[in-house]
Amino acid sequence: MKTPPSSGAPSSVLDPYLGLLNGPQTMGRGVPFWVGFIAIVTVLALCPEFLRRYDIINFSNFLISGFLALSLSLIWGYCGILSLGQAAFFGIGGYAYGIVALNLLNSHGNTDVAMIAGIIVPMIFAVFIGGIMFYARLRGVYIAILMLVVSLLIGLFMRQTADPSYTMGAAYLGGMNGLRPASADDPLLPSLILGLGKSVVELDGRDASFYYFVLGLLTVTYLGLRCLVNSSYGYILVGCREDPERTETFGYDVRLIQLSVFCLAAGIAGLSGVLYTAWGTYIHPDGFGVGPNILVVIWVAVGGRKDLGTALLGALVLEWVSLRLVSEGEIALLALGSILVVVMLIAPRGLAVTLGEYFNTAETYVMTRFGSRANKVTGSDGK
Amino acid sequence: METFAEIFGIAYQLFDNIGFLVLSASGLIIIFGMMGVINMAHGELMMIGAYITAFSYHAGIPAPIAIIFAGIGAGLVGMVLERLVIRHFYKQLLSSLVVTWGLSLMISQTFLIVFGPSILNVPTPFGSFPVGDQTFGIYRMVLFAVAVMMVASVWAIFAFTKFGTRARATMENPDMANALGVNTGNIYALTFGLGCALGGVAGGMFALTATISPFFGINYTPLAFITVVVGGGGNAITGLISSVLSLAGIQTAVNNVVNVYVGYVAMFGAALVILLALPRGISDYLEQRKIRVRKASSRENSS
Amino acid sequence: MNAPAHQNDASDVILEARGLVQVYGGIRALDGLDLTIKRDAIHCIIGPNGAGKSTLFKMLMGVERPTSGRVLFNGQDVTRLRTFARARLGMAIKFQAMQVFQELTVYQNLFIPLRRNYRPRAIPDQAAQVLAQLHLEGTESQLVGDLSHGQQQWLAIGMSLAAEPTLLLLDEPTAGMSPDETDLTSEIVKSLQHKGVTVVVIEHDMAFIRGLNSPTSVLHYGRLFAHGSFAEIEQNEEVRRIYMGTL
Amino acid sequence: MLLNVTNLLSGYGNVRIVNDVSFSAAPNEIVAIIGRNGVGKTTLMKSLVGLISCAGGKIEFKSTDVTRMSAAKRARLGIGYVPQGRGIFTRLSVGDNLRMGEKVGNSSSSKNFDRVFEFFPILKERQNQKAGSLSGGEQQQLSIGRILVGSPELILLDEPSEGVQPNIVQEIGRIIRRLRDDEGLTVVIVEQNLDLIYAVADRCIVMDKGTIVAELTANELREPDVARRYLAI
Repeated sequence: MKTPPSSGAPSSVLDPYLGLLNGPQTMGRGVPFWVGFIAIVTVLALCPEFLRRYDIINFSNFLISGFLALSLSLIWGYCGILSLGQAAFFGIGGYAYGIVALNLLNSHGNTDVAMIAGIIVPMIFAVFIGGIMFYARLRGVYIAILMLVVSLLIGLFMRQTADPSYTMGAAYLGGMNGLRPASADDPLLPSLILGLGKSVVELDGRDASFYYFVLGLLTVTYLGLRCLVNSSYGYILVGCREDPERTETFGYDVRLIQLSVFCLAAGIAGLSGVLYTAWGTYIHPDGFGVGPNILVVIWVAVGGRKDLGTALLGALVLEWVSLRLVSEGEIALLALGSILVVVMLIAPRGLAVTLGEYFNTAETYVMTRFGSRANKVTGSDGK
Repeated sequence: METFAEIFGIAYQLFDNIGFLVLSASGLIIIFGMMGVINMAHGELMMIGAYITAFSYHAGIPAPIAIIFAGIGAGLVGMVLERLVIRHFYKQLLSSLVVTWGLSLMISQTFLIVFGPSILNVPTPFGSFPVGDQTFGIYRMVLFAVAVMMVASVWAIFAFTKFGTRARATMENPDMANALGVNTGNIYALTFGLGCALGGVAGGMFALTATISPFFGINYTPLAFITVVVGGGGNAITGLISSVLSLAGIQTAVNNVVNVYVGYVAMFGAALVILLALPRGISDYLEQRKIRVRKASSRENSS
Repeated sequence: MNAPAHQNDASDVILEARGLVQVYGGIRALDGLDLTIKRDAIHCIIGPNGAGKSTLFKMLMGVERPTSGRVLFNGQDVTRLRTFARARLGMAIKFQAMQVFQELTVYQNLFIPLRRNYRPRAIPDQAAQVLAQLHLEGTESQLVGDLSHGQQQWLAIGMSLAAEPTLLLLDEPTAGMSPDETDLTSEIVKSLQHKGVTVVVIEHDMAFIRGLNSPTSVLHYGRLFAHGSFAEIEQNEEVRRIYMGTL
Repeated sequence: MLLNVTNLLSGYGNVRIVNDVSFSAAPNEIVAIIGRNGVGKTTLMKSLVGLISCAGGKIEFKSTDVTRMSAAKRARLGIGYVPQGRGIFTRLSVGDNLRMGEKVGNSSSSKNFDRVFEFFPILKERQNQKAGSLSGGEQQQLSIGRILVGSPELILLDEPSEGVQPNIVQEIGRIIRRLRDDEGLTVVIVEQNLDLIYAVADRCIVMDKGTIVAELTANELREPDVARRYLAI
């Protein structure tokens, strides 16, 4: 995080090509990082070749969690707004996708509009609830808890929609059992069916094609957000996080900025919900509960909230760990809770961030210790 | 007679709701309202209280004593948590929020693993009485009475004891209290423990009415927070009373006019509206008003 | 109050406070303060600790709302405007507590205020210019936390300047600076005058104020106690008394 | 010597503010510390009280090394602290504020209330009022009265004249002298109000940039040029 792009000496030979991707608000800039990044994406892309179908289905789910982690990192890590109810937007996105898909699938033949609805509806909801909270000057903790309450309330509402009167066109909210078609016996919701003109592609959640789609989308979202946080907007977000009062004295409408990023994060969380609903072809009120909400916070806090990459990594690794642990009995959540508490005590900025820093200090130590040799190496590099 | 029964029913509900909110929030009013620590594990401490009560009761100990055990147990657990974890997070609201949420997950999962998804319930004592064609549980009124007693004793502790004075001073300005010879570390631990003990007693009281499970606490934490936040930090007791009266009042009213769910939503809606109008809570507003009124009157006197 | 007289030569006056009152608990930090700041000048505000100087700045910038009274900027009533709106009208402030973004680099710190007026492409050059003005050349890539105390103070001033205000409020710009650093600060402040920036300075360091040699207001108990050139203020027995005691 | 400070270093984080300060205060002596704003006087006071841990050097009080002792323990040994900005508990009543001073010097009873009320009659009238509603001068009296409820042997006063009406400053000056003369206390006072210093101080220590640059008697300080040089007024 130490070198701004303007400081004269480029921090990496890649800088001229990568522009915003390599800005100072994200960790990892040099050749090793991008080689590592491409390696990880390649390995993930090759997974369907090696893994069993069951694993691929799970891996798709991990990647879907990644979107949620990115959305929380964006508002919490970059703008300092913690939401304990980020899963609410996930759930709203999922329900919106399901309801629209059930109603439009027959007439349209694809779920394009449903997918867009699953992103837009959470954003509209975020503008509404965020507008109230930010313009009422609620302090950070109140926002965090109010979002949890909002999430729980929506969950509570969704639970009591078992009555057949809660039917929206072809969709029946279905109470505890989750959203389902109003008429068919089959309770499943539509998978993603992407259409362009007359041609359609169906991405079944159990297939590798869905996995590739999600992986591609996650990579694009990550890189896109990386550009965003390294742009002027990202700088101002960080200003709002570090000292909102001071940032306001430079003429920035801090509340508007907070609202905009809150809304953007809601859209990304909504996308996560869309993909989840299409993946499992179901969505139910548990998604609004304490469990999913706390999981997002754990991923992001343990990975490192102030960097998109570490938050994403936290989500993927911890999801994988908890899948391993689930086979050991009910210990998974206990382990995750303990990991969170321990990490907050020993590495409050996140495990990946702290490890990265250790790595950096070790590197500088080696560099200074064996300075002459290291200089020679960089010298020859420069030529 | 029927109208009397109806009115009685509504009043009973109101008292029930008030008692419920006060008991849920009574520990948190100390931990959040006074100490400024966000303890998302408060519900889990209530759950610990409920378990202690249930186990003691089934071991043959009378319920009132079992509930006292619950308070002591939860208080001790709270003090241990304070020393191990919480004290690293004073003045860091968001971090304390996250870490205590982690604690809440740990505690509830540990109980799930050790004791399973549910344990034997404790029967509700005292039976019930009829009014009109409805029957009303007596224990609910006992809950209300205990809630009132708890608030009164908390107030007395902080208003009249040396510990109370020192605790209030420490919460306002720990450095100054320290420089006056007060061991502020102990005061923090004791105050936190007291808050947890109240949570434990509340959990024990609720254990006699509810299903006891490891996720018992989740029902209470958000409610308790809303109550405390709406009350504000100006004055813990007036805050709690004003907040509970307004929230329980609205809940009861809407509950009777529409239904239980809308009653809940209305309560949260009311909380939101109050916070929008008075972002620092009701009691802060009252304090400010008092100061303003006094200023105005003193100005009149002097002129 | 004394408003009508000022409205006639409004173009001459950039900032005006009328009857500002601010009450905290039992303490009246400001007690009906009237103050007029002339355009294109340096204006010093002095007064014993607790006279209400920093509170005054908060009112002027809109960080807090006064209990009563009004603030006029370029003749426009800004009392109800929020801080960012006042900033957009051309006001900037450096608070008493050092307000730099500790976790960011010097360049990033300057980027945030500069971005309001410049395209990202132009910012590196602008940042370099600001840094040159502050004698901080070449520090772009340093973390602000690694700068010395004096350098951080300059950067804080530089950030406020980078917003290109027409009115700059400086609360104790030389606090904690060595005499050499203080001299440089004095130079920076004086140079601003030629660039059309009106500067209001709160300061305790009388040598610094003397060096600026500009109109000076003395605050005492939240009111304007005296006003005049620094030489007049320095000779004013009353002012000496409130500063050094009245036994 | 009651208080002995040798080569004290302290500050916040990596920023060294007090640099190699040595001085002492004899029993029954009033020592004034003067200097411009921001030269480290308040940091020095906080280090003496124990609210900032020292990076080096030694503080001895009553021949006990208190350098590593917590602020609470130092208070119980008999160091009374009246901070800049008064540090009263605004939400507590005046009476409760006074009771908070009981532990200073480990006094066992609260019989000292009468003495405090004799010094500051206004506090008796206001006993049940919230301390936050007092005026600046009353708050200052409360802050001094509070440590007198205990039994301090050393009093550290940080700018008692700040934001206080002149007549109250005079009163505070008289009280400081009485504390020394009648009660045999030792006082270290940080002050900018020269008249108050002239009125009470036996000795003045001048600080600049975190170190002691001169030691003067109160009379030497009276020379107009001296004050001007050191305080830049």
